[in-house]
Amino acid sequence: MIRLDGVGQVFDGREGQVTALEEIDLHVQQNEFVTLIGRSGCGKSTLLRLIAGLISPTSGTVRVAGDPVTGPRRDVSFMFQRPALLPWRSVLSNVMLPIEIDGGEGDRGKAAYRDRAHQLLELTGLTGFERRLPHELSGGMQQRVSLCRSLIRDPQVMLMDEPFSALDALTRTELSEELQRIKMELDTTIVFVTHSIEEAVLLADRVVVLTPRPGRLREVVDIDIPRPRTLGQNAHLTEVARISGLLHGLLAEKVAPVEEPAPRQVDEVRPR
Amino acid sequence: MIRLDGVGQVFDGREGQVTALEEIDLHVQQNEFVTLIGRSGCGKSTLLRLIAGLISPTSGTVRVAGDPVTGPRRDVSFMFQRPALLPWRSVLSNVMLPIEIDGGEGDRGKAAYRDRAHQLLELTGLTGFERRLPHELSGGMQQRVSLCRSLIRDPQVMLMDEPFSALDALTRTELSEELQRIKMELDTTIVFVTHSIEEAVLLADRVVVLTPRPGRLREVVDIDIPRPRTLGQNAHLTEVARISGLLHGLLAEKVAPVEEPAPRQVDEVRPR
Amino acid sequence: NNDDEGKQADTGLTKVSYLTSFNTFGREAYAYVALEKGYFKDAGFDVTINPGSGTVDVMKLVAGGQADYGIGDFTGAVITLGKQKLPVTTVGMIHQRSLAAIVSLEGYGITKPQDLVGKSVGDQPGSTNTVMFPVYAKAAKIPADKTDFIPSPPPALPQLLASGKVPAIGQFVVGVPLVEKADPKHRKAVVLPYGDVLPDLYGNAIITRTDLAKDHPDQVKKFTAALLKGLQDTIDDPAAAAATLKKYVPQTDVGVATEELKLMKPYVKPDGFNDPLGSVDPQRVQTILNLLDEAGAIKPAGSVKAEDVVSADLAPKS
Amino acid sequence: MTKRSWLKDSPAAAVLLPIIGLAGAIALWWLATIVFGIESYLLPSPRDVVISFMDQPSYLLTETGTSILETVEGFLLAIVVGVPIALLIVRSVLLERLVYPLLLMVNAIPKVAIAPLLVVWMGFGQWPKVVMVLLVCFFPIVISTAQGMKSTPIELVELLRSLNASRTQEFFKLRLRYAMPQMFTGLKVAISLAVIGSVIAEFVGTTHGLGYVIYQSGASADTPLAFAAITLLSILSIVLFYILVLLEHLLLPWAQESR
Amino acid sequence: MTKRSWLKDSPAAAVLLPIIGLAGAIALWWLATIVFGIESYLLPSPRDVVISFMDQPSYLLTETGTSILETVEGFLLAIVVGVPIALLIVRSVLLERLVYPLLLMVNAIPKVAIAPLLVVWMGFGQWPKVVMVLLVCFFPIVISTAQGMKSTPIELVELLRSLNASRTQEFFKLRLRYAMPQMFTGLKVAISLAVIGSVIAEFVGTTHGLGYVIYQSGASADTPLAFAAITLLSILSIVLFYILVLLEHLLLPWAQESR
Ligand SMILES: Nc1ncnc2c1ncn2[C@@H]1O[C@H](COP(=O)(O)OP(=O)(O)OP(=O)(O)O)[C@@H](O)[C@H]1O
Ligand SMILES: Nc1ncnc2c1ncn2[C@@H]1O[C@H](COP(=O)(O)OP(=O)(O)OP(=O)(O)O)[C@@H](O)[C@H]1O
Ligand SMILES: [Mg+2]
Ligand SMILES: [Mg+2]
Repeated sequence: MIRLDGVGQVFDGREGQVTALEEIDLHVQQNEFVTLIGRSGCGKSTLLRLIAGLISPTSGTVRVAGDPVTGPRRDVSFMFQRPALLPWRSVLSNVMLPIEIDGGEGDRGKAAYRDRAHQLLELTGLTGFERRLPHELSGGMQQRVSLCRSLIRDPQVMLMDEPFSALDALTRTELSEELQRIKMELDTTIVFVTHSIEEAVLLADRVVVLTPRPGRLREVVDIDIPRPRTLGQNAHLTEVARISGLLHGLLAEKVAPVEEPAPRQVDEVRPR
Repeated sequence: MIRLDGVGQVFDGREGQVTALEEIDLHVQQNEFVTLIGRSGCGKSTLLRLIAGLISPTSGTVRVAGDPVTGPRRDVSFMFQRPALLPWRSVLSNVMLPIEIDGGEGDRGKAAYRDRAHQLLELTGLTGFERRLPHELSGGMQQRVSLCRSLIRDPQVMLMDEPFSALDALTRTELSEELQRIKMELDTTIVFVTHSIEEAVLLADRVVVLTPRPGRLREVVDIDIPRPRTLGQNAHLTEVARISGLLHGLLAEKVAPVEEPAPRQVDEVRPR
Repeated sequence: NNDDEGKQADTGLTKVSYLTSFNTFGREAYAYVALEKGYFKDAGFDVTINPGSGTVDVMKLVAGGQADYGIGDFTGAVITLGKQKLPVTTVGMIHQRSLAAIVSLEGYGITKPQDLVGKSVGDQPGSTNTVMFPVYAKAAKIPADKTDFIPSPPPALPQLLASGKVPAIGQFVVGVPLVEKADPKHRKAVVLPYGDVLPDLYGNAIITRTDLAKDHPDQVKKFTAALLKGLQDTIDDPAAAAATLKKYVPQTDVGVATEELKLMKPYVKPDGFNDPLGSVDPQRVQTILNLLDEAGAIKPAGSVKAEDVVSADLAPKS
Repeated sequence: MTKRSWLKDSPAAAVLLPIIGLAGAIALWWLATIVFGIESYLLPSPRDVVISFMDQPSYLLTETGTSILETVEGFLLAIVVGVPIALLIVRSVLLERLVYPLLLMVNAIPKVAIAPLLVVWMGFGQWPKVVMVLLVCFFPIVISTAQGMKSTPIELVELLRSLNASRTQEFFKLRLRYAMPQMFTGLKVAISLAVIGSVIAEFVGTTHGLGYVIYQSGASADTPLAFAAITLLSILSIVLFYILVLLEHLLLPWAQESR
Repeated sequence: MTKRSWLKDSPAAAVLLPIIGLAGAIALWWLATIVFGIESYLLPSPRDVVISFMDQPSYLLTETGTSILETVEGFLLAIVVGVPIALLIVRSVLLERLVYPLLLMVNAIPKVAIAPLLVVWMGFGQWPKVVMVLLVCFFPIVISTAQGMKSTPIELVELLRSLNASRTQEFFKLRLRYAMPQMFTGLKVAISLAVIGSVIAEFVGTTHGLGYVIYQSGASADTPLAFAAITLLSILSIVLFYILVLLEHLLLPWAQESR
């Protein structure tokens, strides 16, 4: 479904060039759930943005469903760390945003999507909140809205950049379970970036570990714990813990712990 | 060291009264490490603020070192979720802020504290960064500066409100280890709020579980895993996992998962 | 707030502040001449000259003690005093005839008072020309309410006239050179002086505070004399006076200023006027008051007496 | 605590306290005129001002109406002109670099100085007044709108891009909407300026509006009348300001909470 | 990409582009006067303006100096007066509620209308000019400083409180410092107003300063001279603006990154 061959990405930073990614070869199967972990600044977000077509690689090729990626695609959806809801839009109209952006569906099409939106809101337990504005919701509910939005176009591929990292432990687990259920129902391919090793293990079919400076594939770990997996009082706990320990070791390898990169200076945002 | 007897806290919210805490009895020993977990809005921060003397309880009494708490004390320090560094101050001068606020130490005293600051910065691996401004540091480094600042007055009690929750998994573990080391060295009493059950178990001598609406003590769990504890490939993993599972169950009890509280509206901040 | 009379500088000179009638045009040169030639100093004064901004403002500033002497239109002063009892009086005349006029340009179809009927005139609100228009209209036998006065700031008047936005403007006779200079087509100005039909009107007068006039008459007389000496020199040699002005006010156009001063001469010292410069004729003052009463410019009629507005005994006499 | 929160929260306090403040200021002013025996041509007492207003209330209100009309027209025009300029500025660094100093320069021109020129250029009608209002108040509108659009969070912009939205969609569905709270800040600054602009414009070439009343009464030593007009202007300005505040509350319910 | 980033990043572009913009505007203006054959008393061409300036450069520069002095004095005074007012506003809801409408009202008064009154009250010296500048520009300073202090993040305020800092420490060690970037926004708005304020003040009761030159030259139909003075004013205003920008960069290195 997703295929990266020799992908590299070099940025023109203010203090010279930064090699964010180097020689990445990765193949994600249809309906596979891949999680991506690595230290801050190792290029996880960059990798997702490449797949999403938000940037194009300086070397190598990115393919989705066989076609080289040239820009954002209708069947690929992106979900961010923060809910990124438009604060003046109701829950429903936030979920409908992608359809609105597409325009030309005709009225019948739109009505169909509206039904789909209601369905998704129900799936995520948001029925009754359709007319609320984002600031009237809790963080977890906002992130659910964002999830519905990224599902409204029935994407083939979902790219998720630390979607749950701003939530508390419990809400996080709940949404993780929901995501697994949705994935099974909808047959989507998911690439999921996270800071939490535990989460990576819990969700993934395969965990990809990136090392920083430049970002390279360090290891790809298959997780064969049976699904659905939870953190409740059940058997998966120790399994998850074991693999987590392993990954922890991988990540902590040869890392000078003192100096971490300063947060990337976000350029003034301007339209293309 | 810290003693709460029948402590309750009621807020005058815009839509009537909110009972944040009710009938809390808690006794924290000298040099004990207590972690506090609970759903969002169950009153964890309120509890810390009561101990810190930032607010006074509507019922019951709070004592630190035997004296009823009437306001912030020199020997109690508070550390927040976000580093809360003053952006125009260098690392060193941020660490020295509490001393500056105290004023009247005389010049000799100040010099001694400056030495102490350098010592703390070294302890946390920040030597060489003394003159940097906060925005030139990574999130983890900023949080370390904040840690140094909360240690500069040699506090008897440290209150920590989700101090590591904005950090990535690895940095988080590193700082947790550092915190344990410092605590053993300095003999401080620590009350630590966290969203992460794993972290709570890893750090604590005792874990306190709060239930929401109104906030009450649900359970106090003793953790007797030997120290120092880490998440690396070692034996504590499964122990931690087991207790985590248990706590997870406690937290998830009778929780209506759909509606969470909307984020508390932070009042316009005004001086007292 | 009037302790100025006691203010003795180190030099032994009395500090005095003086206000021109409006800005620092050529027509105001005489004060600078008196200053330049040391007439003020000889009379024992250290004078500071500030630009005024119209009769009413000058009266207010003098009344409020911000200035000791000022120049303002006599008729305007009388009308203002009719509305508001400011503690000021006049102690001499600069112009024996009124300079007020309606000015137009050739080709705008205005050559006589009757042509003003149905036209609009640009002028500063509250200016003498505007206020006196009903009196003028009555004397010129035209209906006063058939002419519109469009308020415009003084600086814009010449341009408004030149660009044809208005066919006529209120202007002092001495302003004519400026008006002609502002016209890029170099048309000649058409002037309808109020003095033609109202020969009794005075022009500018010297204004001072009532208490100063009452308590220090000698000082006032000395100041007036020095100022009028400058006025005499000015009309005797307009070009030199203009040059003096240029010294103090660099952006003066000497040509225009000289022209203004030449035009001003017959108003300061009309043909057949043989009294000393600056003198006041109580008879004429009463005539003016009557005119204003009749025109309804003073309400209620007769509420202003001659002694309220002039301190005739302080004015120069033959 | 209870007292504090009453002051802070009760709607009555929100209305009463400003009124008390104003009343106190007026009382002080009155006291000053009496204690120092200030002449009314220097500083009229509130009583003189009220008397002066009661003398000819309908005339003054009519003139206020004229000023309101010009102010509002010019203000709306400034929005119509300013927002597209802001769009251009945000759209391209090049344009911003080119245009910004020009805007600064136009803003720096003392408008009073060109009021007569406007009349010379445009005659005595409404136009020079409306244009003056426009000139005086478009700058803050442009700046705040541009600033607001630029401060659109990167995550929202990326969201739209990931949805393959067009530039136009990005501007109209996102940036302009996002800029609205900041735009309102600019509008609130601009409205006071707009009122002042209409006054300046009315000093020249008209016999209507409060500006004319002020100019005229200044010239005829009627200081109380001038103060009556100035008071009306201040009231007008405050009312327009609070209308904007109200509009903001109604139009942008989502913005109030995220302060 | 390379071109975009050149426009965005090179310091040369940051200086050159604005100059090109200005030059373009001047060229357009010139063209207009030629193409439409506009008379110089209506709109002088840039050439007329330059000639007019070259006629008496030292005189004009001296008058510019006078205006600069008044502007800067009044501006500094406005800071000295405005910041404590902002402090009071932030310190107490009560005071804010009482004082805010008053500030609005003072801001709403058309300053041109009271310029003559200031002279009547304060005489012909520098004072009425400085006070006028103060009146014209203190409002944005107060508002932006107050807004900045109010937007101090709750976590920083709590930090100081947990350290048992006094109120004074809270204000001077935290809020005031935190407000500085927003304060600079206010200062940048205020500086243009300050320049305009000095001009308005110089219209009345003085023979110095660019305002006087404008008034005087208007009265003597010397439009090119008026434009020369207006141009000098605009330049002055822009220069003062960029001085503030520079100061901001130097004084607040931490603020630039957290945009
Ligand atoms: N637009 C850009 N210009 C210059 N450098 C960039 C840009 N985007 C990313 N980088 C650099 O590329 C590297 C990888 O960044 P990326 O955001 O992909 O890391 P990440 O793994 O997502 O980090 P985090 O976990 O903190 O989100 C970093 O060193 C970053 O500074
Ligand atoms: N100043 C206040 N005024 C009114 N209500 C308050 C105030 N502070 C806290 N509350 C309420 O008290 C309850 C407990 O709040 P608290 O911040 O202590 O929760 P918490 O456990 O720290 O939550 P979180 O995990 O989200 O930080 C919440 O319902 C909150 O809305
Ligand atoms: Mg990332
Ligand atoms: Mg909390």
